[in-house]
Formats: sequence, C-alpha cells, structure tokens
Amino acid sequence: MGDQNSVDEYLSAPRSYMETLSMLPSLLRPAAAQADRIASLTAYFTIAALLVLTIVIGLLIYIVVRFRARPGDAEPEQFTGNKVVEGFMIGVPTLLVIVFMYLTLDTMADVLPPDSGTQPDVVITGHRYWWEASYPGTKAIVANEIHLPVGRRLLLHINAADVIHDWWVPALGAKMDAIPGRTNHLWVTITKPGVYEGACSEFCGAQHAWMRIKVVAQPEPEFRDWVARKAQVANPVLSASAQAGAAFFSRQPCGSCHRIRGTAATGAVGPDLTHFASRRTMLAGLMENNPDNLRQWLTDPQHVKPGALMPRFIYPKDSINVLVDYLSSLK
Amino acid sequence: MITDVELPEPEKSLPGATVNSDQGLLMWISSVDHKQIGIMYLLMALFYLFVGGLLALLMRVQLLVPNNHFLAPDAYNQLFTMHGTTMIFFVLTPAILGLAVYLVPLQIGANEMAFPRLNAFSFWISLFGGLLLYFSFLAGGAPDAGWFSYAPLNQTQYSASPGIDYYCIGLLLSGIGTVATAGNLAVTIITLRTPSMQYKYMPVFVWMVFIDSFLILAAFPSLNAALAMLLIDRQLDGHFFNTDAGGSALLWQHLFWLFGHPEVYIVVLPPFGVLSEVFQVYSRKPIFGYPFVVGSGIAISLLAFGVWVHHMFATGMGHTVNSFFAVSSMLIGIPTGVKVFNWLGTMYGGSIRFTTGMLFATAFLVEFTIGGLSGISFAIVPIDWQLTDTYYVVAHLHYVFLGGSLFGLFAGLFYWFPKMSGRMYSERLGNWFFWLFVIGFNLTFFVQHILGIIGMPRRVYTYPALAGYSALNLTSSLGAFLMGLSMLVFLYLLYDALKRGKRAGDNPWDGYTFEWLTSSPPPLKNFTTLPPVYSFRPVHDLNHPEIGDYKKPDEEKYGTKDID
Amino acid sequence: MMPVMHYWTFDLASLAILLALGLLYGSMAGWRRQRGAGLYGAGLVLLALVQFSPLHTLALTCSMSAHMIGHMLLLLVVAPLLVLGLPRRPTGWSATHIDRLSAFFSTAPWIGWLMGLGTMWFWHIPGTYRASLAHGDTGIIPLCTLAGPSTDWAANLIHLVHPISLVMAGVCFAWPLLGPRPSQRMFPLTGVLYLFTACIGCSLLGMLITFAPAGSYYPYVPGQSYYAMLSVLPAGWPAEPAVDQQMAGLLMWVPGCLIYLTGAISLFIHWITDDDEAGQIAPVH
Amino acid sequence: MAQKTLIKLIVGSETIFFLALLMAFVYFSYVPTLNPRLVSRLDLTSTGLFTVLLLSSSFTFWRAEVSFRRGQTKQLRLWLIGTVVLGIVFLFGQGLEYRTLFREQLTISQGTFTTSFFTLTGFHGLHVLIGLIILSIVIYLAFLGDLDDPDSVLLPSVGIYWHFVDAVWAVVFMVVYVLPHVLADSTL
Repeated sequence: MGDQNSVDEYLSAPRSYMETLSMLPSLLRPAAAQADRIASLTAYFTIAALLVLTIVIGLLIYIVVRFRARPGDAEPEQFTGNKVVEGFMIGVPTLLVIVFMYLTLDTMADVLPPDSGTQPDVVITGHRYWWEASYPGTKAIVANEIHLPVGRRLLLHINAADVIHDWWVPALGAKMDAIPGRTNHLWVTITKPGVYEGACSEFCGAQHAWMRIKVVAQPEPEFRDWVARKAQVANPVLSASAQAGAAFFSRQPCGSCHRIRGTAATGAVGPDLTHFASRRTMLAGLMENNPDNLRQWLTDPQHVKPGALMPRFIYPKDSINVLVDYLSSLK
Repeated sequence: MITDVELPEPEKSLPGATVNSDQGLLMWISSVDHKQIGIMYLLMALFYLFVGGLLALLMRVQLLVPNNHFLAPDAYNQLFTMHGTTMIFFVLTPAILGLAVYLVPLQIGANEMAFPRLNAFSFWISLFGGLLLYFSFLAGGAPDAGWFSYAPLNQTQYSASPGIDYYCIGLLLSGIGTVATAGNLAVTIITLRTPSMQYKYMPVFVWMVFIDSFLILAAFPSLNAALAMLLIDRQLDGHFFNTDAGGSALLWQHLFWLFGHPEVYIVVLPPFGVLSEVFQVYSRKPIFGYPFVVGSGIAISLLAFGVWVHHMFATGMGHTVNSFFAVSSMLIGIPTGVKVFNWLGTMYGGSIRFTTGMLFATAFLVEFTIGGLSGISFAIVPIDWQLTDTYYVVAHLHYVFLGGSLFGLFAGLFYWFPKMSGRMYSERLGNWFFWLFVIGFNLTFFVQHILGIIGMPRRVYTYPALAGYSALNLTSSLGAFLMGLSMLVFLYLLYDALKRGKRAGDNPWDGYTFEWLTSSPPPLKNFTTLPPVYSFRPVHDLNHPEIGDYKKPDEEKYGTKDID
Repeated sequence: MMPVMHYWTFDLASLAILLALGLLYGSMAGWRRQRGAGLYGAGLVLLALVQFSPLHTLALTCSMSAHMIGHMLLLLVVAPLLVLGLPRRPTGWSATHIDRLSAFFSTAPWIGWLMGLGTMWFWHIPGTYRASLAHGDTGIIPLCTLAGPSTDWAANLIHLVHPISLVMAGVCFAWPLLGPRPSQRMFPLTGVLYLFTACIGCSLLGMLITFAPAGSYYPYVPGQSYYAMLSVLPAGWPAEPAVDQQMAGLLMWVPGCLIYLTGAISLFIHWITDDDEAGQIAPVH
Repeated sequence: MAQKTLIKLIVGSETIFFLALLMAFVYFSYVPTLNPRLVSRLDLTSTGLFTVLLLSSSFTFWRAEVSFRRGQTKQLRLWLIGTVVLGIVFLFGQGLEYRTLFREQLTISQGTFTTSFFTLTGFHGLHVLIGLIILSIVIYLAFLGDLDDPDSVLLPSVGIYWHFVDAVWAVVFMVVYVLPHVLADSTL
C-alpha cells in the first residue's frame, strides 16, 4: 500500500496557510516541464502588460491633474496630431507584438509537439460528468482519480464520450478539449510528486461544476505497483452483508451501466467500480468517499448530484445498506 | 462669416409627421421617427440591462459561498446562458443601434433615416425576438448551453428542453432586425449627408457606425446560418452538429466565432466613436490623429474576420493553424493600442471638464486597457491553453464588454442626455453613480482574473472550498451588489433629471457636431438650414470662428503636417 | 549561408518576360526616367527573385508553401508595384492605351476583381495546380532552363503562362485602385470594400486548402530530389505534406488577407490626407 | 438610389449566408473523402436542364429592364411573366427532385450529406420563392400601370436580387452537382 500511504501523508501533513495556497490548482505552481514553460511565458507577459498599464495610468493621472479645466481657461491650443508620437504609438506596440509572437511560437513548439503516433500512456475520456482513464497495455481502468508517474514524458490521448469536455490540470500545463469524434493529445512531464487538482473547463451540462480531476503523481515504482493492482480484477474478501450486496448488485440493472471486472457487470456507461473503495472522493470530487455519503447517493442520486446520469432506483433501506457494504469493500 | 445653406426638403413628406404628441403611447408605437426609435432602442437596452443584471446578481448570490444550494444547477445554467445572451444581443447591440439611429441623422445633417419604416420594423422585431427568448422560461426552460451554445450540447439529446429552440428563433429575429438597421444606417450615411459633408468631414462617431454597419452586415449572416442549421438539427432531425450521427462539433464553433469575434468589435466600435466625441468636447480640443482613429477602426474591422480561430486554440487544431491565428490576433492589439494613445493625446494639452460623461470616458481608458491587455494573453497560445474557459476569461470579457463598451455607452448617454431629454442631469448624483459603479465593477471583476489563475473554471454553479476561492468569490459578489446598488442610483438620477432637471440649452457642452445646432430635444424635423461643412467639427467652426478649422489646410486639420 | 541559397535557376523564358517588361516601360516612358520608375524597378527585381531564387526551385519541387509565397508575391506585390510604377506621362502610342485601359477599369472595376480572384482560384484547382509543378517522370523542371533542355512542350507552355497570368491578373486587379490616371481610380472607400471582398474570396480559398484532405494539393513526387536539393535542405524541410499544405492554405488565408488589409488602410490614409480634392478650405471672409 | 444601395448591401450580406451553408456542404461532402454513392443519386441532366431555365430567367429579366427603360409596357409585362414562369418551372423541378430523393429514403435526417444538401438547396429555393412573390407584385404593378416612371428604381432593385438568386444557383449547381463528377473522373 506504499502509494496510498505516501499520498495520504502528503495530504494530511500539517501546513501553513501559504503552503495550502501552494496546493491550489494554479498555473503559477507548475509541477510539470510544460507547465513551467507556460508559467515563465505568463510571467514575461504579465510584466510587459503591467508596464503598459502603468504607462497608460501614469500618463492619464498626469493629464488629469495637469490639464483639468480651471475657471477662466481660454480655448487651449488646437493641435490635431504629431507625427513622432504617432510613430511611437504604432512602433512600440508592433515591437511588443513581434517579441511575443516569437515567444509564443517557441513555447508552443515545446509544450505541445505533434502526436508521435506511439501508444499513449493514458487514454482519458470525458463523460457527463466524470473522467475515465485507461492505461493501454494494461487492463487498468479508473475514474476521476488518475495516477501518473513522475519524471518521464507521457503522451495523453483525450476523447469524449458524449459532449465536449475539457481536461485541465493547471499544475501540469495546457488544457485540452475532449471532443466527441476526435482524439486530441497532450504531453506531460511531471517533475514533482503530489496530488494535483483540475477540473473540466468546457461547459458540458448540468453538473459541469462537479467534474473535477485529481491527478496523483507518484514515483515510477509506486506508479507501476498501482497500475498492476488496478489491472487486477476485484477479488475482495466479502463479509456476509457485502455478499448479499454483491448478489443484489447482480440482480439489479447496475451492471448494465457499471463494470466490476471479475463479475458479470460489464456496463461502460458509468464509472468502472472494480476498485471503487480505493478512491478518496466520489462523484468526480463532489464528496468524500465514505459509506454514509455512498448511502445518501444510492438513496437519491438526483438529490445529491442533480442532472447526473444515474437514475433514482427506489430500493428498500436494507438493500441499500448491503449494497454500500459491498461497494465499500471493493478496494 | 459662414452662411447657412438651405437644407433640401425630402422629396416626399416625412412619414409619421401626422402623428403628434397628443396621441400618447400611440405616438411611440406608431412612430417611424429616428429619434423616437433611437430612444425606444435605448429604453429596450436599459430594460434588458436590468433584467440581465438581475440574473447576474442571482448568480453571484449562488456563488457567494462554496457548495451553495441557493440555486439548482440547471437553474444556474439557464441564468448564465440568459445573462450572456441578453447582455450581448439585447443590451449592447440595441444600445449601440439606438445611439446610432438617434445620432447619425443628426450628425450628418439629415432629417430622417433613409428607410424610416424599415427602421421601425427592425426595432420591433428585435424587441419581439428578445421577448420570445424570455418566453422560454414559461415554455419549459430557458436555453442552458451557454451564450455560444456549443455543439453537441445544443442537440436535443443533450438539451431536451425547448430553450435552445427559443434561443435560435429569438436570435434569428433580432438578428434580422440588426442586419436591417445596419443596412439602413449605411445607406443613410452614404446618401443623406448634408451636401457639403464629405466622408472625411464625418464625425468620428458616424465613421465608427459606418464601419460597424459593414461589420454587422458581414458577421451576422454567419450566425444566422448557424442558427438555421441548429434549428434544422433540432426540429427536422438534421445532423450538422450531431456528433452521434456524423455531424461536426467544430463546424458550429467555426460558424459561431466567425460571427462571435466580429460581434465583440460590433459592440465596441460605436462606443469608440462615442468616446472620441466625448474626449474632444470635454477637453476642448479636436481629436488627436483623426486619420489614425478612423483608420484603426477600419483596420480592426477588417482584422476582425481573420482572428476567430483564437477562440478555439484548445480544440487541438494543430500548430500550423494556431500559430497563424495567434499572430493575426496579436496584430489587433496594434490598432487598439493606437486608439488609446489617440484619446490620451486628445486630452493632453486640453482644458478638461470632468462631467459624469467625461468621468466614464476617463475610467474607460483604464478599464479598456486592462481588458485589452488581458485579451492579448489569449492570443499567446500557451497562456490561452491555461486560461481559456476559466474565470480569467470572465474577467477579460467583462472588462471589454462592460469596461469598454458599456462605459463608452454611459459616457455617451450622459453626454447626449441633455440633447435627448432637453434637461440637465444632476452632476452630484452622476458622481455618486459613477464612483459606485466603477468601484463595484472593479471589485467584481478584477478578482476574477485571480480566480482564473488559481484554477476556477467558468460556468460552474458552485465550487469546492479551496483556499482563496471563498474570499475572492465573496469579494466578487459584494462588488456585484455594489453595481446593483449603483444602478438604482442611476434610475433615480434619470427620474430626478426628467422631473427636476433644469432646461438644457441647445448646446450645453459647446459641442462640435450638428446635433448641437438643433433644439434640445430636437423637433420632429431636425433641421431646416445648415451651415456648409469645411472640417470635421462644423459647429465648432461656427461658434469659434477665431480658431476655425475651416481656415486650415487638410494637413493641419488632420495633424499630418510634416515636422521640419 | 544555408546551402539551399545556392539553388538559383535561370531560365530563358523568365528572362524574356523581364526583358519585355523592361522594354515596355522604356517605350512607354519615352526612354526617360519618370516618377515611379523605382517602384517599377522594384517590381521587376521582385519578379526576378520569385522566378530565379531558390524559392522557385523549392516551389516547383517540394514545398507548397513556397509555391504559395510565390503566388502571393506575384499577384499582390509585384503586380501592384508595376502598376504604381507606370509612367505618369506616357508617350504617344502608350498614352491612348493607358487611357483606354483606365477608362475601361473605371467603368467595370469588377472585371479587375474577377481577374485577380479568378486567376488565384484557377491555379489552385488541383489539376491546374499540379500542371504548374515539376514533373516526376522527366526528372527536371520543364522550362527552357540553362541547366537542361525541355522535353515536354505542353508543360513548358503552362510554366510560361503560370507566372505571366498571375502578374497580368494582379495588374488588372490593381489597376482600378492604383492605375496611372488618378482621376480614373476608384473612390477610395469603394476601394476598401473592393479589397475587403477580395480578401474574403482569398480567405475562402485559403480555408479550403487548409482544411482540404491532406494530399489533395500535394502532388510532389516523394523522395524525388531535383538537383540533389533535398540533401541540402535544413532538418525538417520540406515539412510533412499535410503540414505543408496547411501552411500554404494559412499563408493565403492570414498573411494574404493582411496584404489586402494593408492596402485598404493605406488607401484610406492616403485619401484622407490627400489635398487634391477641391473645396476643402472655406472661403475666409 | 438609396433603395439600390440597400439591396446591394443586403445581397452582400446574403452572399455570406450562402457561403456559410456552402462551406457546411463542402465540409460534409468533400472532407475527408467525397461520397460518390450519394452524389450519383443526384440527377445531373434534369437538374442541369432546370438550371438552364433558371439562368435564362436572368436573361428575360434583363430584357424586361430594357423594355422598362424604353417605356415599352407590353414587352415589359411579357418579359416579366416569362421570368416568373421560368422561376416557377425551376421550383417545380426542385420539387420533383426532392420527391425522387424522398422516395429513395434520402430525407434530411438520413445523414450529413442529405442534411447539408437539403439545407443549401432548400434555402436557395426559399429565395427563389421570395423572388417570385416580389416579381408577382411587380407584375401586378405593371398591369396597374404604376411602372411608367423610367426613373423608378423598383425594377433595377428587384433585378439585383433576382440576378443574385440566379448567381447563387450557378455556384450551388457547380459545387453540388458538377464538381463531384469532375473530381470523381479525374485521377485524383
């Protein structure tokens, strides 16, 4: 359980307010080579922009103070232009534009080179309203909490299952639209282990707000370990009540939308539940993954996350309890 | 001295001349007079401004604290969609058309628009388009896919309520009205200028409206085509944008932004013209670099059609496409920057009177510069990749639409208020309104830049309690309430001015253009005689013959004299 | 200097065109140097560069973007320069022709517009486009080059017609705007519209090329290295066919449009600051 | 004067509208590969015939304008009626074509090709219909004798619109009916 511990430790360590701020999903806290490049370009741009803004405001203040109308003012001198000023007026912005054109083209080429055509490391699919990640070459399929290895250049393929979504983890660099009918790609070289927040940032419907992303970046061995475990089928030791839950799950239509590898449930509409209990949050970041929340969700999904695709099934309380026990044991 | 020339009578009598003020409301409803229609356009814009503002306040209440349950998600989604659609199509567009329809005939020395009935038709169809759009609230749900309604979310299988159908029809109707008014304005400017007014003597505002008309004529068809296709998709089961049946999600984006980006300039160019008038008159100096101001307007409008792809940098179109559009988008920064410095140059060396109109114009310079600069960050593709579709965009577009367009419109509204109503407004109330509005505006939107940078996507009905999110959103909401409050002051100001304002003379600001020659408010027939035009500020020539641009050769009128 | 810069080709046909244009100017100007001769000369130099420089070889053998740059230079830069540089006081025989042409284009400027746009579109029909390139089966650029003999009569004709037609079309396009008879020129604001609509027409073509299926416009023979040129190209050149085609389309779409736009703006600025019109200064009493 | 300018502006605006529809059609039919199966269902010959008729209505209208300028009322009416008849025949032809396609289950919801085909040709047909209505009014006025002022801009203004509608069809016909065959035949 090495990875779980290291991430948990990271999350629960005491932190000062400033450190909490540093955990914000901000483009100014890059944790990947690509994000780094963008952050420094952003810094250059901000400096230039602030400079221009200062000049404009400075001039404006000077003019406002100096040329305020005073009683008895005659008509001021009626000049209409000045070739030197006009030359500067066009020249200086043009110069700035040329500099930033160069920087833009340079950074673009670094951040997002074309798809190399090799097998992607991760395939990410946006669904309403959750993220699916599969790891080609392995059988691992996970939802919303996506683990990635640190220190190597990864190729991400980004798809959508229904409408347009957008993959955005600010600390890892560029965002990329997930568009139905086409495959986009991203390159990511994560430099620091940690947990990085992100969110869908193309409006995709009712629950666009709760389509958050958690990327857990781990050192390569831990990551390998994790993938290996996620690739296995669920084979938990079940308590009696959990066994009843499993039976209930297979009797009900759950399996037509959800998949639990190793059982008869093979649906691909909703999130894969094979290792459901190992996720820290549920419903794409909406709430902590614990039995109470799960019970609430199963009782009335449309109350917990209105607009989500999970229909409300009217089940007796007992059945929901055993279902919760079953799902909670799917580590 | 300059001698007046008789203004030729129109061949046929002015339509609507038989309706008189005794007929009350009927006089307005049946009117084909450009001034009345202009005012109705402005009132429509004001009405929808309050409606759209109310929607925004509801949204800000929902975002006051994290994980709020004040509004259900689908309600919130309808609100922001309606807010955006309303503000762009039913506030800014009618407001600029209203000002243009009111002022263009006055400024070019005409007594009417070229097609007065068409003018009335355009106004009413726009108004009904808006009402139809709002009817969707009663008909099963307002549109909920955002003001640009991306495919395939706009398809029936993802948005089953009839809201988007109403969106299509409402925008098509008002779009027809907008195109017709644009054509009308262009023809008016081409054919009805007082005989001695050459193009190069047109006031900058008229120039901007002229350019704007062509921009509208060229940009709206693309939206209309997209909306027609969307209606066919939704009503006749077509497959233009239905990705499940082979349609293209990107086709919608191309068509929409081919309209959508020029639309930004459509609603910002006439305010540029307004500001050029306001800066001149309140600084008591002619505009600095007239050819540059007008020329950069033309440049902006032509460039407008070559940059729309920058709204799509994150759709994965590849470097070749992205690079070219990055470059063309950055180029727009040049003519825009030129304008800002032209206005500074106009103020420089002047004798500036800080009326409420001038205060808005001055604040505009700062706000619009911020909006323009944050706009450039979207032309820089890698920064766009981080910041597009976040609150940074929300901040940017509000600095452009509000800080740019609306501030300009407010400046114009205060500048021309005495002309339109015949009354002076209270400068004290005007000052209150200005400061409350400006502070509220900056509180609301400046912090949203930061929210975007720290990872908050736009169009979320709620957000997790991450560090910083709560405080910044709270600030933003408080700012919004302050703006709401200031709008009440504005209402009171209008009431106060109409009720108690002292009579305005014909030319209270010592204005430069023809509208200040006629009485305040102007009579049904604007002018009977007009002086000939020898420069771009004929009334200044008339009132200040000792300065007299008319005596100068062109190179001095336009500041293009070579420096020795 | 990059080795590719050594790939200059001189062909007799282009040389003849240049010579003819030069002689034409001489005879029109009465063998005197008139105002604008510099512009005319610049046009000729640029034309020579397009026809002789490595750009030409690249364009014919491996790069669609280079081809596109050539098109744009000929149509939108060389031709307007030639028109602008025409002598203001043409001699005998040419004066009447210039007058006639000016009168013609002032009554029917749309013909100039159609010529400009039509020719541009014509050369981008995949079939005609391919015909204007080098031919893989013969292995040489089919022109009466100094480097080798011609083998294909029809191909030669196309190679002759291609640049001439572009320059001619550009001249027709520019004439209503910049013709040598200022009084016969189009009203500048109409000129802005003329250029804007042309820009839309050009953008459409650019878009089509950009988004056309990769390969529609890429008939270069892969791996065929004329004059062993491929070996001296910098790494990454020529770009992948798909990228190259996109780049060519975008060159026409964006910078192409910017040329029209620059024209429109300078037309406007010149007009507004031009003192030629009568009645601008009021009679001072 | 003003009317003609307005019509020109509206026609310019409409051009962009049709360009948008045309680009959509081109996108769905030519990218990534032409779909010859569907294009081959279109009847090039009969549509070509109707195209010739529509385009000749531009000629008849031009004759009507000439008669109008010369004050030949009778010819004016005849040429105008001729124009309307040609327009109606064209619409009839379009109706026939639609009926054939519908019988083959090629409806607007069959696929992206049909969606964009029917939208493009349908909007053009709508413009023809609007033109016919306007022309009918003009004929009515002609018979009332209201078209006797040779300086009136009514007829030239309607003419701009009618020629525009024909020009649009010429382009649509080339892109939808002719070009696919040319491309399919070429070795490309």
